[in-house]
Amino acid sequence: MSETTEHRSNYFMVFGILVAALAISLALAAVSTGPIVVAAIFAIATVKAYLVLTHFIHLNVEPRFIKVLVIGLLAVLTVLYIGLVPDIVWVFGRMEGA
Amino acid sequence: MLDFLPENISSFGGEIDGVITYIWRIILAWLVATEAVLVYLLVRYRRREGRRAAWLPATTWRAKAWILVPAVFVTICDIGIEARSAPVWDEVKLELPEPDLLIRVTGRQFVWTFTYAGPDGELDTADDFEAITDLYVPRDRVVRFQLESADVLHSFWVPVLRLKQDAVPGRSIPGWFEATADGRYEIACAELCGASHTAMRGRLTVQPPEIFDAWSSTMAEQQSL
Amino acid sequence: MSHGEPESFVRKYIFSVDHKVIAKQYMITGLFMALLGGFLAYALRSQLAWPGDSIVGLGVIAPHAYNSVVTLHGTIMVFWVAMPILVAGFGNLLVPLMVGAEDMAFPRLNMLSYWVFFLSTIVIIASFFVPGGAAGGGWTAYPPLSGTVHASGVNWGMNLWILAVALEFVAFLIGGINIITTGINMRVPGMSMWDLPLFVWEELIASIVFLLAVGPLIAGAVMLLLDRSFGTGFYAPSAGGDPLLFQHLFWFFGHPEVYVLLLPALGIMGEVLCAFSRKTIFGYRTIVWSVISAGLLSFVVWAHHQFVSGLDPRLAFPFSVTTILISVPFAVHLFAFIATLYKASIRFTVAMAFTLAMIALFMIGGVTGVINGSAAADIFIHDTYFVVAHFHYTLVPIVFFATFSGIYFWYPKLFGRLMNEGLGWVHFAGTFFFFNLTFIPQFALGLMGHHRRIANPQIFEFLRDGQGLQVLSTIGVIGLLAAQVPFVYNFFASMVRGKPAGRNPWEATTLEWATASPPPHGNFDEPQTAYRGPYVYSPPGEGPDWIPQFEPPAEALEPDTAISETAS
Amino acid sequence: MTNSAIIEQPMETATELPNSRMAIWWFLASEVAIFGGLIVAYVLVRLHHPEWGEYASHTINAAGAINTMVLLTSSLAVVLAHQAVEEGKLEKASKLLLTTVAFGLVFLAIKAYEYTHELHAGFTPVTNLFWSFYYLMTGLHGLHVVGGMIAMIAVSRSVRRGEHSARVECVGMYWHLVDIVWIFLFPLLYLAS
Ligand code: HEA
Ligand code: HEA
Ligand code: CUA
Ligand SMILES: [Cu+2]
Repeated sequence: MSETTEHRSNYFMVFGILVAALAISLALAAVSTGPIVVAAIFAIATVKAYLVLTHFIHLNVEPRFIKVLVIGLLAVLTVLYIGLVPDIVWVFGRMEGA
Repeated sequence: MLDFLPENISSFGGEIDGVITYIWRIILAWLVATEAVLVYLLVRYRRREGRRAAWLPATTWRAKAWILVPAVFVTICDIGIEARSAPVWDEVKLELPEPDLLIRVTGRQFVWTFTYAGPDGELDTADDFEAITDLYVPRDRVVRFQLESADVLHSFWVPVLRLKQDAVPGRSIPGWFEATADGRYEIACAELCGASHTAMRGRLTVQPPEIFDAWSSTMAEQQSL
Repeated sequence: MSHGEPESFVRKYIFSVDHKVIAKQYMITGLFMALLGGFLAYALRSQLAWPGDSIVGLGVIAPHAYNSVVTLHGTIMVFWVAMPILVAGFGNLLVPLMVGAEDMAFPRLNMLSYWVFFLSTIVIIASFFVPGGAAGGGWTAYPPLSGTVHASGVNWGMNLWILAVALEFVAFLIGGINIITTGINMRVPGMSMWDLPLFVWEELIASIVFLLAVGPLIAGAVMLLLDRSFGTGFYAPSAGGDPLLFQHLFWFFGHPEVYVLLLPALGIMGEVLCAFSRKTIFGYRTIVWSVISAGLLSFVVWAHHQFVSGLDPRLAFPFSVTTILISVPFAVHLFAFIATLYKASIRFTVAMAFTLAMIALFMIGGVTGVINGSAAADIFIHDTYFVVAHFHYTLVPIVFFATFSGIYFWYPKLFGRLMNEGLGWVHFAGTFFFFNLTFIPQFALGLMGHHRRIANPQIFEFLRDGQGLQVLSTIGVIGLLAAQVPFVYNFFASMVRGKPAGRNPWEATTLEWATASPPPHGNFDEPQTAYRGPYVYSPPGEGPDWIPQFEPPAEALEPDTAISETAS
Repeated sequence: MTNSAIIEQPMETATELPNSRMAIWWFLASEVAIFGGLIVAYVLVRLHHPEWGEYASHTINAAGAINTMVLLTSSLAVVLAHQAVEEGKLEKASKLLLTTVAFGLVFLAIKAYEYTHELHAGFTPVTNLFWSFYYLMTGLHGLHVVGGMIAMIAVSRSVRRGEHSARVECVGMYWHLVDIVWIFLFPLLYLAS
């Protein structure tokens, strides 16, 4: 516990960044809906999630195996995604209208 | 054991049987060897008065080699198996040859319907004709099929052709075969599709091309009336 | 956590928070469901051998009823027998004892987990009796057949099936988190991760794999339920959905799931093997790493169940490669077990016999998996009885042989007594013989092209020659059921008549043998410490042929008995 | 540290982590697997249906944006509650938790407004697959919000009594995860149109 206290982040600063990031993505969305903007919006969302994860859920002070767990989990979901792209997005033998 | 395989009448069936035989031999060799070692150790090292077991925690690589070296051989066998089988998959499912005949195979609870492209060689035109349950094909000709389903999943299963492919609603899955022997054979549905899944049976009739052509023109005429 | 014995009957035996009581609850529920699953197996086998005849104990099975029988047989055996006995039952009994904890990390959550599971059991049994009959879409529940009422005619049976499976998942998620936390966090002083008994390792990895794999299927099952009940179209092509999506989500869970069952079984075998060969495990760290890599690999092989399902044919190659490569970690694992027997001093007990038979038989299941794993061969093999034989040669050794081994071995820790060895040998001989009689013929049937889930093979000409094999297989299952009679008797009778066991009847080394049989509430008389690795059998030099993990080092210099390298 | 007597000392464990935090991590992992599976499914099906951009333009961006803000702020409140516990200010922690619950209520109110609006406009869960996913994902997320609120009310009461103060961190971690899920749902369902 004491360790957590020592490593405590400046929550208000993190919060400020999060709000700023939200503002940026809203501004971007208002400007355009092109693929680059969408990609940027998701990049920002990822950064936000990362900030919440490290500073609010305190991943930054957890032992290594918790970090391994988080990375492993994301890897598993990525594998699921990649494995499904050919079948669900491209669809082999797709019929009209499906 | 492999004698149980049914007769093969397709051009690629021999390849598939070949893959099965090849893998079968490798795994049988490993199986027999491993089981033999197991049984030997059991008999050899059964409990005897005054004999103490050895201390072999295998903490060194030298000791671990006893299991890791065989594992390397397993890996080599694995690579061999995949190298033997991948090209066959490509031949059967990936590289479709130019067709002589085009058919749409439709599965629906609980019948197989076969739509022939007719003289113009194209589906969904006026000269298409249909056959229900009975599939007629010419011998030694490349038959291309488009596999579709009207309701749930089915699986087009022709043991003698070594052919199996699921029919998925919303998709039209291409495939092919070439039958090499005349005769009457069975078609089954290998994917659970409801109450009468068992009874979803079809027939495959392979004929000499001349007879097939005659049959096909009669059908085309009859159904276009 | 209170340390005193709970007083009332209800707190002690029904709503107990004691991990040992919960373990027994899981096991006995599981064994009861095994009787049900076994009865369904007998019913479907009788139908296959003598189609249309009235089946003793059930009557005539209509074709759609056959589908329900197969579906419920598979579902019950996997989710209500294998999971509760192997993962939850043995996990609950052994993980706290082996790490020297006084209970699970969260005893009340543990109780909750069992009761959620119990509820799911009631739901699945109830699903037999609703109008329209029980679910008949196979244990894989592929839509659209399972996604609409009109496709199968089954209405509430299928809804209850989904509900029951979902409840079951929740129960095992809670239980799994508990087991993981206990195994990692509650280790006694002196016990590093590399001093954990193999069973704890395998149980941990199994729980982690389950936890990571099941999420997408839970999402998928909710979507399936919505499709059924509200007419959404997640899996309906006409609405833009995709039936293959469910298959992927199912097998993304389904394949790791089979290893979730396998790993605890291998763990049980590891313990039994060392204790009765009086020899330390061969290559402890190598085994742990092989299990970890198998766990990782299990996430990238799932589509081998879908080679001919309409999968993009280009995907067959990568999935076929990973599938075949997964034979390597399991080869390492099994070879290490076999190497453990080298220069051993083997005591043949019933528990040991089941473990050895499990090694021998699982190998058959494993290598035939490699034939299925070749995409080209699978075009013919898929959905035939060859696959059925493959997975019964893996699952039955796991679910019955390893379980029996574990029950004969840890019976003292369950009930304080020993089971009768004579009856045990009868049980073993019968199970071994009739198991092979049941499933060897199915390999042959599969090669003939006999496809799965058909109620009457005789309507196919190409299967008529196989009728003799069908009958043989059915005689096998009748024998198999009969062979369980001595076990059931032995199991219950030994509770009162068995020889009192004492703390450590097998002269074994891990921490569960440090305490009384059965262990009291709170497990250990005094706090334990681990002084060495888990399998110090026959250490170099003279002296007794085992030094338990919990025994303080003697004055004299102890021989060097590290079983896992300190640096690796 | 001040008041450290009131702070619960977690049980000794073999790792640095107390049991509760360890278990919450694994619980969060299983939640991520469920939401992750759902999101993966949605993204794949959506990529297959480019026309869904049009449907997504009917979701109310402003409401989604405000709700993002609401959840972010509530996350701050929880993390401050945890900080207050560490400093021994239990009363403050309890109040901050209730503040979070209030934010949760605001979130649900806005969500309810959105739902009614959309249902009136004729977008029901069975209108098309986009809306099925929309209602499923936001609905599941909403249930998590409700669950978190109930847990937080319970914890805020026990903290005030000086019991189970370690649980503040646990509900906090859970609440942040609910926040993270929303951080992704917002662009997925609202912005990317
Ligand atoms: C616990 C159960 C369990 C286990 C452990 C396994 C293990 C394996 N399984 Fe099996 N499997 C199932 C349960 C299991 N399976 C079930 C239930 C189904 C059917 C589901 C359904 O459709 O209803 C199924 C179906 C199934 C299929 C799909 C078949 C089809 O439907 O067409 C495939 C295909 O690849 C497969 C492969 C494998 C492989 C490669 C392994 C490997 O892990 C095996 C590894 C082990 C060894 C290989 C043995 C040890 C090694 C040696 C002795 C060395 C020598 C070996 C070589 C040189 C190769 N399994
Ligand atoms: C753990 C999994 C498991 C187990 C153990 C079994 C065990 C058996 N199974 Fe099954 N089976 C499946 C999982 C399992 N099965 C699955 C997943 C399917 C696919 C379903 C589908 O297609 O959807 C399947 C399908 C399946 C089929 C294919 C049906 C078809 O496709 O048409 C057949 C056919 O022969 C079969 C037979 C048997 C037999 C004879 C046994 C025998 O081994 C059974 C023996 C059982 C006993 C002998 C009971 C023992 C009882 C006790 C030990 C209790 C003791 C009690 C107390 C002490 C209180 N099974
Ligand atoms: Cu169609 Cu089975
Ligand atoms: Cu598999």
